[in-house]
Amino acid sequence: MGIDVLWNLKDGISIVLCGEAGQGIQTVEYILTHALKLSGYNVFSTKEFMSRIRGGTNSTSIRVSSNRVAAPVDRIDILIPFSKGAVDHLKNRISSETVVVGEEKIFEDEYRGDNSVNIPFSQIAAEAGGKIYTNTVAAAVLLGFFEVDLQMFYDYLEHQFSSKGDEVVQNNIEAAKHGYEACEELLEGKKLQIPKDDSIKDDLLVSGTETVAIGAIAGGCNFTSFYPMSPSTGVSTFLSKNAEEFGIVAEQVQDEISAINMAIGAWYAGARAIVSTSGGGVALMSEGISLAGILETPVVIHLAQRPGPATGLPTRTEQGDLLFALFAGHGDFPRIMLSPGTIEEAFYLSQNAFNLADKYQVPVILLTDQFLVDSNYNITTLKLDDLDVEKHIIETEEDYKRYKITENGISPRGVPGYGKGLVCADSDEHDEAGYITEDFDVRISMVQKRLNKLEVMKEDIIPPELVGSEDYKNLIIAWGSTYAAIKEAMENIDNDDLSMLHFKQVYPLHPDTAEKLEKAEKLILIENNATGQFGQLLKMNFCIDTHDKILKYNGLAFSVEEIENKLRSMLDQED
Amino acid sequence: MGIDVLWNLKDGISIVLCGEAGQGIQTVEYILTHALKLSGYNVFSTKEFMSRIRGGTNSTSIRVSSNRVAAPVDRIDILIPFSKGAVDHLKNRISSETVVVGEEKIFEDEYRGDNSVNIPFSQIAAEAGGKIYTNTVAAAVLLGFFEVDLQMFYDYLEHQFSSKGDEVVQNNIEAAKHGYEACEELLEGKKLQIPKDDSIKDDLLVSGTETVAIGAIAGGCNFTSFYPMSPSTGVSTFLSKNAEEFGIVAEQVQDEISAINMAIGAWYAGARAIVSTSGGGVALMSEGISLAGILETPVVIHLAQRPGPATGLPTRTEQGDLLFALFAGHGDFPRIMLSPGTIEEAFYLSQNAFNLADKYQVPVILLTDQFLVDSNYNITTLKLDDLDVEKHIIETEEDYKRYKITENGISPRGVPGYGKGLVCADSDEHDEAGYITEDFDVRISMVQKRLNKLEVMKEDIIPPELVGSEDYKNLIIAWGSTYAAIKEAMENIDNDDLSMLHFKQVYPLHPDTAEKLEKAEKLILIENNATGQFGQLLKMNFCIDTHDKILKYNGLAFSVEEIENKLRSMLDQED
Amino acid sequence: MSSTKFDMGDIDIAWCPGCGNFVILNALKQALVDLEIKPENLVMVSGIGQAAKMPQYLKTNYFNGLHGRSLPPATAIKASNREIVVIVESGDGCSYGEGGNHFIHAIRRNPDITNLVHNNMVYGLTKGQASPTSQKGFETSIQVKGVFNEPLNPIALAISLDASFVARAFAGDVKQTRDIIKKAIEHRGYALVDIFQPCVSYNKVNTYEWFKNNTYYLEEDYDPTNKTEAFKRSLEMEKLPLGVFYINEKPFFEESLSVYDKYEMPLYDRTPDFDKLSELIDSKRGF
Amino acid sequence: MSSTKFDMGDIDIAWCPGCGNFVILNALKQALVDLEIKPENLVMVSGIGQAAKMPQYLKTNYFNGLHGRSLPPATAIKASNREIVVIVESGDGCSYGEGGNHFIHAIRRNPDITNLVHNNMVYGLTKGQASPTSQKGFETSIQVKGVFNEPLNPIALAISLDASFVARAFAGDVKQTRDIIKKAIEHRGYALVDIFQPCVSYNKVNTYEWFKNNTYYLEEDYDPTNKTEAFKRSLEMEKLPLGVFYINEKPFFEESLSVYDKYEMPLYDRTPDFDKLSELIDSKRGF
Ligand SMILES: Cc1ncc(C[n+]2csc(CCOP(=O)(O)OP(=O)(O)O)c2C)c(N)n1
Ligand SMILES: Cc1ncc(C[n+]2csc(CCOP(=O)(O)OP(=O)(O)O)c2C)c(N)n1
Ligand code: SF4
Ligand code: SF4
Ligand SMILES: [Mg+2]
Ligand SMILES: [Mg+2]
Repeated sequence: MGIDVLWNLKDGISIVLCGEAGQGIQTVEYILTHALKLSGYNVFSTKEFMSRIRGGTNSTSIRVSSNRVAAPVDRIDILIPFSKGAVDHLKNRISSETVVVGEEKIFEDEYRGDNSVNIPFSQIAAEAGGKIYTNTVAAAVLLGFFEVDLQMFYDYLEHQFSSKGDEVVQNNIEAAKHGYEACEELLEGKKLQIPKDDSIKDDLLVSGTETVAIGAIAGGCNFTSFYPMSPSTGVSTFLSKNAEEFGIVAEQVQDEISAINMAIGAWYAGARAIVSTSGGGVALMSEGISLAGILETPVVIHLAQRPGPATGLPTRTEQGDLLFALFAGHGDFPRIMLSPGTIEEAFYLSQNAFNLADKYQVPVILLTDQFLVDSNYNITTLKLDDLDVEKHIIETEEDYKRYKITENGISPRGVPGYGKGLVCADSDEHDEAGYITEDFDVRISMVQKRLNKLEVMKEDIIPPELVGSEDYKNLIIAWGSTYAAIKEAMENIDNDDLSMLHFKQVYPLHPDTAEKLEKAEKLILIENNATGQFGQLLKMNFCIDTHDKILKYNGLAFSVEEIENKLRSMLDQED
Repeated sequence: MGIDVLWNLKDGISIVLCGEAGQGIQTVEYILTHALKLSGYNVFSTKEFMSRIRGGTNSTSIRVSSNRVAAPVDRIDILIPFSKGAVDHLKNRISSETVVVGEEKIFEDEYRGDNSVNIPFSQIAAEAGGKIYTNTVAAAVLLGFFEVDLQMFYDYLEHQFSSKGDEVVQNNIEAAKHGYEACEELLEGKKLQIPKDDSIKDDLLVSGTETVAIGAIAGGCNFTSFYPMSPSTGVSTFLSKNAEEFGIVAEQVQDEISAINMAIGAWYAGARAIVSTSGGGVALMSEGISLAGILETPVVIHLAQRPGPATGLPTRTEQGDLLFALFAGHGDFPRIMLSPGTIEEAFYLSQNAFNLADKYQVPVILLTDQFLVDSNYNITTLKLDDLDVEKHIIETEEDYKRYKITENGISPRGVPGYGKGLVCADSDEHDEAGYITEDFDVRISMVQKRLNKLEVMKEDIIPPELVGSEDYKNLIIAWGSTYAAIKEAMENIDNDDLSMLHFKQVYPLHPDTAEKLEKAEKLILIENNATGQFGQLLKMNFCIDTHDKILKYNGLAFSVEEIENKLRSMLDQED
Repeated sequence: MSSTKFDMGDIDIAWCPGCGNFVILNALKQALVDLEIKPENLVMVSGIGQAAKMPQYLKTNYFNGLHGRSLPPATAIKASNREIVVIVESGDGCSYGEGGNHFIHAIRRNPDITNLVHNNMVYGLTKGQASPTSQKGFETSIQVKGVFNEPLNPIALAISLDASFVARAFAGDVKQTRDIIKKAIEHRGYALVDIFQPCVSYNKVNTYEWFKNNTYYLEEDYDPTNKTEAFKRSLEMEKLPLGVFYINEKPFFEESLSVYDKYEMPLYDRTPDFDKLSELIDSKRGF
Repeated sequence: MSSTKFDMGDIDIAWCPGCGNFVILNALKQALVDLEIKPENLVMVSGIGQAAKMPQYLKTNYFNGLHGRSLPPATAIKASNREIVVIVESGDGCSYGEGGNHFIHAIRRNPDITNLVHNNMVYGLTKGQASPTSQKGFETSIQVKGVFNEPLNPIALAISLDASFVARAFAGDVKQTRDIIKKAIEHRGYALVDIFQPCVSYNKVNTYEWFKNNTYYLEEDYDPTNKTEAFKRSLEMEKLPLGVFYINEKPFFEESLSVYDKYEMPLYDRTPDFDKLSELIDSKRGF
């Protein structure tokens, strides 16, 4: 069969690049996804990688599709191994339809399915000037499967390598040409018949990391203090890189405790600050979150989840920090938790997080995960038109009281130096003016004032999204990054009785939730964790239990097939 | 009326001492409670005090009773003001039956009810040698109300002050004599008719702090690392003082993060360690708790709760850290949470915490609060006979694997240096031998192995205690330190349909709980916090909601009357 | 002391009579008045402890945060609004114990703030445990056999990290303390003033008397720019020197922040440039 | 290098080819063999980072804890079992950044452990951000305009806190590194060895070459007991001295622990004295 199995593919193709850390797989991914997007193809890519800098075995899965896709599939159509062990690493995903393309000597000893073709990447590269051009060759070979404008690729190479001198540019272009030709030879002039759409060319190609960070800037973020921690570091890096351009104080600090306390200090002074971290970082920030709670100082926390406990699997994905984040920090105080289902949502929620924090003077936690932040795909745009940086700061009068008891519990927030008043913020229980008090009645009124916000903030709760028909019998319950995989699985199953209720705001929950849950005959909980944490949260809020659970906790995101199969067998059992 | 109102008291009396920090109220409390106990009276004392060293207004409430009592009452029979503002501080608790006894000049400008008598403490003291003997006078005056063996008191004074020289001893005894005589004069030879019981003389008079600490020693505790924090410091102090005697490494460290990480290191090496802290400390320890979770290293955490968020009310009481403690630390892993209802239970649970931690290799959190640790009363004994220090350490073989997959999920625990094997503990996900792994299947088996303990540990779950009849209609749900106040209120109400289900183990919950809850027509939740956290936990576990709630969160513990009144009006409404 | 615009009027101060904190409060108020700092233009930042109650007793803005965590918010407040004078005030336990990591890294970062540490060599608020600066052998309810650990020498430590301004004062001397505080506030960059503060309730060893007998002021002609010399003097133990040990003028943190390159106004006064952001977003359409 | 009883056999080591960590691993193994330490009798304690993976590559007991938190468990392990040799090994970020507070207080507490810090002046595992020891101007994906903060000088800092043993080594020199490590292990009390370790992936400035050109060994006759002198040498920047800067023999932590006054055996081997405890309980029956 060989390459011929590919000609059946009409809707899309799944390409996996696999090799060692440090081999430059990400460069190939970058070239491929960008060149294809710019040629009018929908693209999606996601990574799974080890916690090391060189060696090991990592893979990037890329989908090129006629439809917009945003979820991983298990299926591999083309597998490009860059190192020994790569094919073996993916053996569970190799089927009789998988074509392994690459240097035979790399995978000759491993199980590689029925179809493999030898293209000597490094030899081609060597001929073009050296082995360092191997990635360029590989990218070019892959582009050879598609209808692409090669000139664009050459321009990219020129731009990318111009600083390294003409020779490097020329060699790269040479390598690209030869790679492309090698593929054309292999395919005998044929191309994959995946529909293109010119309008896609203008799409954005972005990652979750980027949309969170861009959202933050759009939310008026002008301060970030952080300590690096996978998978959250990208957001801090993005903000740091753009600090000068957008007027952001971006400071890497000594530890996460500093990060949160700085961010709270910055908000106190009127800045809009974010901290980006992972579960371990939030653990260290717990006391600071409690501080924000009593100070009624806004703060935005980006929690990019990875599998715990403790160091766990540092570069992998999980939705295992929901309940932890919900209760992080001692004492009772309100907070808001948002969790985007897609990278577009990551943008809007990240932006909104700043307004919500400012409006309600509470910590807002944005829950993403490694899968979401490390995934890329094309989206039409990120619209700024309707967005506002809603500032809720007032100019203070002389008799200003930071914790004035008001009807709805929200005390107008002043900042030091703006107005004639004094802004006194205290982590002890305090009176309206902010001074320490141990008065029992004042204590009660301050507790109630803080908790009352849970009532007031109802008006802004983002309702869960119903995917599928209103007339469902079986209702999938999901939150955060599992959105796209579930949605695609549902489309594949195409069952009218099956809908999904997807939560983007995971706390406080929308008051209509109970009603929606009660309408279902069967609730199917899908979560990327071991204990069904969101299910527990639903029970706690509405005394409603889910009937079935699909849980995954090996460190990887759900694939479409996985969910599809599990759902099918659940639905079958019913009949 | 004056003093005469006291002669109605047959069952017990409530005495309140109130004055500034630093005035030595605690000395008076100590003398009074000990002398009375040693004379055959049941005694109970509890404190409420400000977060300062001198000044302010603090009070200690003492009950002397024919029955054993362990809960505060609002009623004040005798109030001794030691400073201006003291009587005012307690004005809500002063009734027409309250007798204010003391120096008139201190309280003459304040509302003091209908009955007050002037006994010039400081003048009597001055006559005996100086104002510094005022506390001795006050204690003696109070003892004058009871039938006590004065010699015992003199012996105490002699013992206490012998190091300060004969004159001081003599002056103290003189002061005591005069104080006692002043009281006899006032009472015209009468005494309070509260029944005594000789067997009480042999009772222990202890505080919650002491029973937690003694329990720890009985549990084999030989290591404690801590950072001072009210109201938990007493336990660390007790262990430090007894470190030499009982072979305990007791080290005050630089912060709570060090405390927990040291404790975990100590357990790893085979010691039995406790950390004692409050909510803010546990917040800082959250990452460490997660570490214990993945290392499967036992650790015991004493969380003495105080009102939050953040610094909150540092010296006051609350049950506000339940859900926070339950989810503290990122990722999914099991833990055990115990919460004593009485100071006896504090002893047994503290002891047991070490065995449970060792057996299941999980963090065990002992939840107390300021009320419990700072309360004292007489109990018959703390029995060591049936207690065992159950060590679950094995001598390792050469091929020892720290995380061996076993049937019940518990891997025999070796310690370094004991046996031929190597003990490798890792905060990353690891294989059976402890080495870092990113194998997806191993990850799954390790998660399951850890979570499986929740199943295995069922056999040791302490069942909730049913107080009252099995045939209840109305069931009070409570946990931790509210036990005695509720029990006494129930006794006062004496309603056959009303029982209490009191939880000493708050996580995991006993499997029979649901059944017991379902039997009730009405569930009444009583918690010393603002949001009914245990009620939320019940919902989360059993999808059972409580119908009524009695919540208190002003920083004080429930009084018997408060609960009694609320319960009565709830039960009345029913009819 | 004469009344100042920072006075709170007739308030209940939670310190013990005779506590060294009262003197520091006075010295600080005098310094602020002398420097003509406006209450609205000052933010006091503190942790938790007896010393950390200080901001409650001055009429000004304050941020009373967590135990040990005063320096991070202080750094951020200054970075968010350079027009504000930021003074951090806390105890020795708060600053050198729980807050030790912030201390060493604040020195490295060098924000333009003043850090007053009330060093009473004991934990006051939690009732008398040893602090990181407690001297060897100091006995407490916990350190029943006396302190074993080496006391932390904040002056030597700060100098070793090349801190920008390092001084020591003694609360027994309001005038010199005021003057040292003034110098610290005027200094641009991180300025540490470790202030010996007698705790009359829990430290019966290091009393007013003890400090008086065991300290002296650095000579008039002492040169605070010589690091090795400053270090040497910081090690003197027989009698502990007071005064400004070390001054090292260097760029401070806010000077490194590009936010103030083009605009002066504080961060609360800013909104993001949506045009530029659109451009950034659009750049994601290409390669 | 010849095989030792600490060898793990044919394992996959997660470090980059050419990384300085390999040399340190060899030096350590040699030191352990030379000192005749038994694998069962050694516990390696680490935080998280590239350096912190070290314990995985030696056949011995280990406790691989949290990022920044290696010193507290190490101190506790040694205190719980004095018979065990405890070596802490971690990176510069782990030890001086996240773990800064433990560092300064471990020095004060002076437990008898050895602390090897792989100082590559960068965060390796998280892909190249500045660390507390990164030099000024060092450019990274985050510090795009170069590092502004003063680099932390761990040697000067440790000396300022009167650490018991302070040394610096360079991973380019396996023999001397081995010897310095040996001295550190043999020293009774807290021993710091800051080891310059080239990171070939993320630090293109402080390379093998750079370290070679910018370091030299302290003279044979250098006297490591003079604190001020040691401090002075620790400040040398033109060429960075290597070797043992400072030795200050003093009582170590475990000597202060009364648990070992009467009994030798480790804590795991002990049970509480219930008779004494009964007495203690009974004492609560009286005044
Ligand atoms: C996280 C945390 N740990 C512990 C405490 C308890 N605590 C409050 S103040 C204090 C120590 C005070 O000592 P110091 O900083 O020297 O100030 P002082 O009272 O002596 O002025 C401690 C341990 C706390 N509030 N928060
Ligand atoms: C609490 C926490 N914060 C952040 C991280 C992420 N993290 C892992 S290693 C590391 C830095 C490593 O640098 P270094 O300690 O210098 O070691 P190296 O990798 O350079 O050897 C960081 C920030 C973490 N694991 N835990
Ligand atoms: S306890 Fe000490 S530091 Fe605190 S106020 Fe009293 S004297 Fe001052
Ligand atoms: S990233 Fe640097 S420190 Fe880490 S293994 Fe590679 S070369 Fe070594
Ligand atoms: Mg102090
Ligand atoms: Mg490093």
